Amino acid sequence: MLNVGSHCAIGGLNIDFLINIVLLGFLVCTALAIVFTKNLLASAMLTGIYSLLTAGFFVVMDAVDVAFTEASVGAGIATILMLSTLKLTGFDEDPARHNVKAGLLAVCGVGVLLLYGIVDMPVFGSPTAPVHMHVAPHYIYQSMAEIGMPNIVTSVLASYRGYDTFGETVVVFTAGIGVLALLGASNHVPQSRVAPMSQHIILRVVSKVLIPPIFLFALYVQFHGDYGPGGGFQAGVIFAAAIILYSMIFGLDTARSVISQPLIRLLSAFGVMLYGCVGIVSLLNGHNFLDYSALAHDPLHGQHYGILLVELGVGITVASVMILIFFNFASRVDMVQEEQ
Amino acid sequence: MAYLAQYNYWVVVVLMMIGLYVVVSHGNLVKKLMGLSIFQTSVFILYISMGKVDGGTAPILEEGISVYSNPLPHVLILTAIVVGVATMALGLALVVRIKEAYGSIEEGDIQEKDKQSC
Amino acid sequence: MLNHLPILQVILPLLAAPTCLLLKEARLAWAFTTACCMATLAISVMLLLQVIDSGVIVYSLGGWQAPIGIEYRIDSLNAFVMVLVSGLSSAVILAARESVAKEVGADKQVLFYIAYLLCFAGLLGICATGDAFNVFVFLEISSLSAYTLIALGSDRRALWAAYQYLIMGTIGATFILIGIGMIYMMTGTLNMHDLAERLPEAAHTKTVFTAFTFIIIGTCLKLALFPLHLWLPNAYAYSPSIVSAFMAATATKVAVYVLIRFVFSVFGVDFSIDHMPLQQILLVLSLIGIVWVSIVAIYQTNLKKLLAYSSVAQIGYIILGFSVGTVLGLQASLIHLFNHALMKGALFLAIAGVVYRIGGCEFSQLSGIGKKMPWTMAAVVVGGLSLIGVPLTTGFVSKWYLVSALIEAGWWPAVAVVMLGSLLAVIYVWKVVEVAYFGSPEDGYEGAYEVKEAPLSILIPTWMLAASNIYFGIDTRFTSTIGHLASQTLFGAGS
Amino acid sequence: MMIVVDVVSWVFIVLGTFLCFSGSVGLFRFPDFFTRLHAASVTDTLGSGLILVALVLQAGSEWLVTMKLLFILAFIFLTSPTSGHALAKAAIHAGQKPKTSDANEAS
Repeated sequence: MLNVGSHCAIGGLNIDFLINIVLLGFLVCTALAIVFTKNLLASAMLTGIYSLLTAGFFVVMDAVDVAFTEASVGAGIATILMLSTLKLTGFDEDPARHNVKAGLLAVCGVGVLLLYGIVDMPVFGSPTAPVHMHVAPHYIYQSMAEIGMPNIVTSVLASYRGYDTFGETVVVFTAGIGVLALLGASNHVPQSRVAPMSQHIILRVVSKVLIPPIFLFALYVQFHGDYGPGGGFQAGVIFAAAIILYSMIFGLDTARSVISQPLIRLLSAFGVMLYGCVGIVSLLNGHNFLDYSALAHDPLHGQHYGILLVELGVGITVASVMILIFFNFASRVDMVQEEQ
Repeated sequence: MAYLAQYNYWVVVVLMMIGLYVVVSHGNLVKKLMGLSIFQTSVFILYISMGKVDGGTAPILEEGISVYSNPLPHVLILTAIVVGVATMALGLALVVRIKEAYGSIEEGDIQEKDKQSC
Repeated sequence: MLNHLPILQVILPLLAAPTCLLLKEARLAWAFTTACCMATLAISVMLLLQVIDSGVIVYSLGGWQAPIGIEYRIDSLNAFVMVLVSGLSSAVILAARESVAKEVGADKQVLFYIAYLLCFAGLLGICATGDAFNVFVFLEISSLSAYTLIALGSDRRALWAAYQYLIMGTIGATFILIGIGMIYMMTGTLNMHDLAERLPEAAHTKTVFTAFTFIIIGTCLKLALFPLHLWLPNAYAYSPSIVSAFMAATATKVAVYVLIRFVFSVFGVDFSIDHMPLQQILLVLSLIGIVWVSIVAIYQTNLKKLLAYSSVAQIGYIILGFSVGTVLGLQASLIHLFNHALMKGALFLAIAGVVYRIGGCEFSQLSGIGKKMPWTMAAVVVGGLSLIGVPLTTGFVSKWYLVSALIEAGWWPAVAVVMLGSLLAVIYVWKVVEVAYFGSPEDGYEGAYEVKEAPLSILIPTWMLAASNIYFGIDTRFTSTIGHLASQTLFGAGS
Repeated sequence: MMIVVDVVSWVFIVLGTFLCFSGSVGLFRFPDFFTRLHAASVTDTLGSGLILVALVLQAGSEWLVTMKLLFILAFIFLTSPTSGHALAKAAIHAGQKPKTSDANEAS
């Protein structure tokens, strides 16, 4: 085995910490580059890189689930949305600046305040920090007995703090409603046009090869979230990514003929309902809302069923809302192009 | 060394200031949203950093491992990331509509047009 | 089912929203939303009665006990705020059908009601929860749907207002998130009750100080305290009228609730009031806010914008009572919280009627409107009198309690400023009255001759609120008892 | 046996890192879009590929890890050249012309 691991220490710093320093350094550089780049297309790509670096940093910090989410959501969906917006609004930024003095003042105020707060923070990585002493040990040492899943993050996410996750699913749904209200429902009849990438044979072939494995991977992430990093959010986003890829290569109309707007609206509502109904079922069984023990005779089995269903609900809502949002942005782009 | 130990938090401060500065002083609406996302990401880094335990591993239970990083901040930030992208999507949709309505996505232009129409 | 009331309260509208997406017709969606709001109102009233009867209700979500899981903790304060929110939301949604049909595009109306339900559920969720992070999640639900609702306004400036609100609101929410992160860092828990027990150990640290500051700034952004109010006037002025009424009556009130909750229940009276200069800062800001924003309001030429500025000034009164830091002061705050929701609800609903008939509410269009729409404008007058604080209206009750709290604390200059604020309110309300009753229809809007009274579906809810302005101005038992109970509990919990 | 595997993986890693590094240097130093693209995509594909091969060698008996790494390798070999191709094509459509020596003289 190579002698490069977390055990290796260079001058009192272990290698994880060195990687941490380098990654965060990169992050600052990228952030500065975003600030000073005048071309918005370049800034958008830099935000993608920024998200990917953040994801890398999260892996170093042991937050694999978060890293997964950040990579798929931040570097994937957010960047695509930004690019489609820029396509509609133009790539150049006006160099004029507003409220520079007030801005600097506010920014410095916040900075000083934070620096002040850092002074008394527990030392980074210290295992005796209050954060690790109170509630966390319960999750780490009891979750196997109470919920029976190796991935503690999934246990906390879907069961201990399942209500937060419900709220989060609703947030995603709300964003879908918002985008639909702002961009959607225009009576835009797509004209039969050639697909945008019809002449890109290589892209078409490669994406045809890639899309089935992406779907497969999404399903794996969805149902393997109990044992490894992953879960409904990541799976939903990956699933959506496959469809977004398909519609970018083969045209929005083709994708829409497979997944129509009414269907996708229905699904986005269905996911939230599924999550809520799991909670209602536990209510009707005489337990508290979202108490999965009520779902089966054996509480552990109940937890398993509950988490499976709930993650499925999350996955469906996230996937359909992401597709919905992308479709609405993309059809705007098509509309503007037709007008030209 | 004592200062270096809090390195992550220093970076949080720097990123937060950069993000906030972009939001306040840049006039381009898409750029503002990018700044907002940098700003939010800095908070994610704050949370995730506080969950790290020296020598710990990812909080996925396995035989033979006894030290895990704190899973709770991970859960919270998972939520916050999704909230962040939801906000971003809504903001971008607004920007698209503003472009259609005003013909510009620069703060200065928009304010000027509002003044004229008054 | 009775012991599940705390959660039913929130998930009823929360699950109604996706169900609403299945409805095709706006009328159906409206009927469904209204039924849902009414049911929620019934639940919240039952909950309030339960709380008065038996004290704090704790509900563990997912069956996990508090610091491990999330809990709902209902005491007299949030039961009161929830009754306020669901009551006002129900009244506003009753009036919504025709107004929304006129102001929002036909294909967007169902989405409007969904966003309304989501916003409503988000606000209730913020109130009910006993978990600090859960506050953030529900805050975002209500904020995202609020941005959507505002952006549905027909004027293009609605989009710009929604964007500004989105930026400011997200900064506010992120500040709250930072603050929560820091207190979590120092205590290891997110449960408010648990935090209150564990924070005193860390109270001397700079981190907790920073966390406190961030949470205060974040909530003040959300509740639009002067000088962080810049997003509010445009957001209220250009959103659909129903949304203005809804937001003015509920959203800022819930933000005030969050502030009170964090200051009193989480950080505790000892820490917030004795160790922090919070009192002085909020006092100064609210006083400047009352005077300055009232003056700005006088110069407005759009009725909605005038009322939006007046809202900011009224928030100043609420914060003023709060900053006195006594039981009486907090009671005054809570009473004004309730009363202001009634006033602004009535006023903005009346305006919804005006906009329904005229299509706008610039003063130039309103000339002589008092003769054409007597009932609607009478409601505006009642609301205006209440804003000023004329006896027999709710405004008087609020000011009475506020002034007595200030006198009790010996803050005479503040009393003078409150009086000055009322004087300024007289001026801007008079401006409206002058235009509406003493202007002649001929100077105004061309179609003014054909203008009729607002439709009954808007007029009835408006007058329900206007009448309650008078009712609660005469019979103050409800507000003062609950306000007293809640503020005593908060101070009792801290000491 | 162990030492042979280690040495081979070291060689791959160093080679891979070198290629990644030279690719990024090329990205900055080359004169026009297409040569830069060449530097970035060609060396990157091989660079990350070599590093992955080294990691596969190191995975040893853990077949699951080996398989995952091989999958990643396969995807990188598919996507990286494709994106390079798409970029080049987009550049041509946008009117980017390769910088030739004639153009150099003309300018």
